[in-house]
Amino acid sequence: MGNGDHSTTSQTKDRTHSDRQPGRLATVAFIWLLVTVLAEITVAAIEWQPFAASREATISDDAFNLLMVLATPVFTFVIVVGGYALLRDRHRGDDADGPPIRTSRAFIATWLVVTTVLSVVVIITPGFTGLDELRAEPEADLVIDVRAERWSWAYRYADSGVETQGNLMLPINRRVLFRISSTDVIHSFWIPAFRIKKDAVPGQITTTMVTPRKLGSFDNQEEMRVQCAELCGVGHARMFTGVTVVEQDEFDAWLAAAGG
Amino acid sequence: MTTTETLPMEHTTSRLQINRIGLWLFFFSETMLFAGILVTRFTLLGTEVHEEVSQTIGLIITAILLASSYTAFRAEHAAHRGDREETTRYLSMTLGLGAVFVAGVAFEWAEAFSAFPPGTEFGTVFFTMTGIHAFHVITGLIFLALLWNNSRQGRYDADAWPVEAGVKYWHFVDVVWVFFYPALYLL
Amino acid sequence: MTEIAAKAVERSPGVTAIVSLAVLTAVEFVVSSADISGSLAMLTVIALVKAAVILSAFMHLRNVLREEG
Amino acid sequence: MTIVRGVVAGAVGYVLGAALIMAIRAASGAAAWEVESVTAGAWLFALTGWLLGVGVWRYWARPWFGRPADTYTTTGWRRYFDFDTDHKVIGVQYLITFLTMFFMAGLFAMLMRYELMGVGEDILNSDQYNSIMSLHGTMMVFVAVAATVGAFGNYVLPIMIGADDMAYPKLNALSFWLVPPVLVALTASFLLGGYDTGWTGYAPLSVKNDVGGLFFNLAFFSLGLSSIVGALNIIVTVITMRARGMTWFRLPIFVWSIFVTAILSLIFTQFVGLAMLLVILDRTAGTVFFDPASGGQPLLYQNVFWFYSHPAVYIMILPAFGITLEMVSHFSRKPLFAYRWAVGGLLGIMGMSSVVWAHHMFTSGMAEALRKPFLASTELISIPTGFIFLSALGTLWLGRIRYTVPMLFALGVLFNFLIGGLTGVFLADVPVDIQLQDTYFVVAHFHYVILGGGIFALFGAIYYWFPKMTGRMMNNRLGKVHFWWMMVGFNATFLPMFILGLQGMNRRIADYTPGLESANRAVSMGGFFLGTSFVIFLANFIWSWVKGPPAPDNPWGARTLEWQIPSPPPHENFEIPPIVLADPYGYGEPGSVHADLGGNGRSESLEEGVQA
Repeated sequence: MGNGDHSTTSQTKDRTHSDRQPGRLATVAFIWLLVTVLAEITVAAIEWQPFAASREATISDDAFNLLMVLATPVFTFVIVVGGYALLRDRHRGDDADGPPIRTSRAFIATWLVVTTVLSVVVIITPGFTGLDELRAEPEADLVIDVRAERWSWAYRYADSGVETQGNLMLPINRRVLFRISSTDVIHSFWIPAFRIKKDAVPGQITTTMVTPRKLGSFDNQEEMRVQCAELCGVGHARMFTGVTVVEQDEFDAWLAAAGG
Repeated sequence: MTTTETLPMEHTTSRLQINRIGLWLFFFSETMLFAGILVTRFTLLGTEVHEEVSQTIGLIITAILLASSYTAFRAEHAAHRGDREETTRYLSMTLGLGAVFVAGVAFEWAEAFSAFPPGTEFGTVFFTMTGIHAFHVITGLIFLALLWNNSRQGRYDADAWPVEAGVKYWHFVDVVWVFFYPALYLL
Repeated sequence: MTEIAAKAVERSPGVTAIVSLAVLTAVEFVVSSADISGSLAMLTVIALVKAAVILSAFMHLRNVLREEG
Repeated sequence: MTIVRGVVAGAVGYVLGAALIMAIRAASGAAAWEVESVTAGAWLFALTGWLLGVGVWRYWARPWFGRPADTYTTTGWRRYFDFDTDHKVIGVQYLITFLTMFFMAGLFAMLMRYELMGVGEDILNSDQYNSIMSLHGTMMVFVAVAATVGAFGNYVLPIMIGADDMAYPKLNALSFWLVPPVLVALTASFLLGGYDTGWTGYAPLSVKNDVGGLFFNLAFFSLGLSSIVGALNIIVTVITMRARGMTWFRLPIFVWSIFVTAILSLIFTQFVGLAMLLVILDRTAGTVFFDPASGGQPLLYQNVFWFYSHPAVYIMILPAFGITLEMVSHFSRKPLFAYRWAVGGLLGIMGMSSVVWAHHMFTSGMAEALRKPFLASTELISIPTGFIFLSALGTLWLGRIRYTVPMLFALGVLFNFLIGGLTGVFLADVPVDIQLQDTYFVVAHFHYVILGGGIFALFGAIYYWFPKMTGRMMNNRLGKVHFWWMMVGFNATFLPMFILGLQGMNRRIADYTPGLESANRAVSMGGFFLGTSFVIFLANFIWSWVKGPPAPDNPWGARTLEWQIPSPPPHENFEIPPIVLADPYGYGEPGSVHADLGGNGRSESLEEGVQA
């Protein structure tokens, strides 16, 4: 394999290769379509997310599922095109080099257009649209002050002044505003079943809103928990409490019993 | 490597130019550090300046540092001309002015400790900015002292690059102060 | 050209630079103590000009692109 | 001997520094002894002392004081333990040092996976787990940042551009000798009880923890110094030391990738240095940058830190792109497809890397209005990244692909990074990121990028350049076994982690809710499988270095300059400065020659042709 030592054989080979190009392209396109359809069906059949119990969870899960639909053809494209070349174009004993193809205007142009369009699409939806949806409905029915401390959560229902620790009680279908603060280091207020997360930063009050849509509690759904999601020291892993979503009247009764 | 004579590598770029490019890239990198410090300062303090910061000392040490840049400039030119005596003289002037600057900062620190200690918002920014800058000034002074001593003994008669590098570093520290001075005292 | 004349030629850009730096610093000081609106923008511009003076006159920024000098 | 001198001088510096700080403290009326401020000050002096002792004084600084520098006489294996200025020696020093760090951090990972096999605390308590996890993260980040650039950026890059050494050989040695103190600081931190902040060291937690945390800050700071010095050297080398005729668009893509990486490193490493410095000041000097009670801002740390640490991800992955494309071209025996687009991709990533950092902070409480711009910029950076795949696919297409071990690793990088990159698109989407931030989905994502991309490429590079560095071949069959074992183990470990993250397992925890146990057990099994693959590598690496069959000059038939000279290369690399005539990817092009090395007398016309 000396430098530049290439005979005409490789050139004739190039020609045969180029002649076969349309056929190859059609084959690859067909395989790609087939694989993509199969993959999309598989992706659609799998339930990716755990228990979803809030309006916000639907927005987040829809965004995830849409991105899965969009990412699948990209993934299969690279795998099929690369895989096809890896199988068909492997070295077969002769010392010839491949055809000196340095560029292809059509391929590069298509690539540029497709990747740019895909990026912009992803930015607009689910990106911007999802964010707008999350920020819609800014009116809260219930305000709860959350205080994070190493390593526990404390809640204060702002209207009634009820303070609790441990389990977080919420009424179903009411818009809840959390005002989150921390007394020591950074924590993060995360409820997996609700798909909401906001850091508790000392010296600052952060907010996040949620509308619970399903009844449930930590006893039957592990995702119904307030979990600290930002490393805060030794007790970080165990810094979680349950979340219980109940009907409004049941919530009122609980609040009254708790001293509201 | 037995029979053929080894030729030195040819480069299209001279050693002097390679050194200069490297030095400027170093300044570029350091600029990022000081830019980061300035951004930190504005993030924490907004556009406020503490009232008790001494305008007089600020103006005096700024003037001294600027003046030292002029003497450093003269030293570099003398070195390029091969004028050992003048190089040494201007280097010693720069050293003196630099030392006065450091003394001024030290004096100011002593005052500032009671007015706004590091445990306060402004003190945090003030001591950090002047401290990091003073650290650079002191390293600059160490370089200048070495240059002065070597220049005195005629080691730079043939090659003025070390003087040029040391003086450029000194100018760079001055440029930093050009931005730090208004950020700390004026606004 | 005599040596003294050569020194004068060499000195003059340095003198111009240090004088303009002094003037600009004085302007800065006046601007800040006069307490006028827009002083932040003015101080920024002045600082940039001062930096440019040092970079070009004292540090010979252009020489990094040239072979000799 | 050198190391002994360095240690002694370092110790002297430490004592001097400690004495100085204590004197200053006493003079200002405080108690003389306070462990953190004394340690931090002493560290600076110890670092200086170590560098002077290890060779800076003897070979470099003596002329500043009017004395002649020592002449360098070390020969043989001792050179690797001395302040050697040969870029090839330094490359090997980097490689071995960071491989050692990699295996240490890998053992920590095994411990973590053992602990996570079941619910509850089994062998590690939360405190120990946090320390092990933090050290694993920190060391692996250091390896990913510095190993490839340090080892191959030093060993191969100067030869590839036709130079006899780096632009500043002594500075190059200095940048390597800044690394051992990093290891010392990390070890000290481990012995002093570790730290519990992860590699990100978020304030205010990092201000409040024990003295081990201080050593983490000092280690990161020292590595930053080393990175900046090394990056500066690489940039100047590529700008000024290229052989005649080596124009910018004839540079091998690997050189481009290291060059762009070095620029990122030169610009952004200052910010992590600043972040560490501010934490150190808060710990030792009583400043209040991150203490909200006195007007500080905790989020400031995250902004400064991620302003470096997101570009740092590109510092880790760009060399991997370079290595991958290099191998894809040489082993497909085809010109690198869309070379200029690939270079454009590298430059595009560089240009955009400074405007995406806040996507690490979507849930941090930063201003809501910033979410959209950072979402958009982060999704857009996928476009230049895509050029790398464009180039790789175009090169493979119709090639004559040879499945050598380095080629397998390059293909592994493409597969793994495809998954890592696509999941990055998910994480850039704010509604999805709110849920997945700080979960195992993120852990899986960055392991696909850094381990699946960066470290796979590092191993590919080792297999590829081992014959050049040692003059011996590595065992091919063992190499293939290692690749497949590592590839299967890697995917078996980290694919299930995506699921774990989706199911709601947050990162950096020693214990979790019972529903996550089965998936965690699967991940651990995969992890142990992945871990054992490195035993094969180590055996092959060591055995081949000692007893491997001698390597020919150009075992891969590649066209870049380093393969046109003997294995291992002579001290000055080239007998005569080469003249470069075309880019190194002219496979299949009749009469194409990359460079004239002048062996049989160079013709006059060639000399003139270069001018054009």
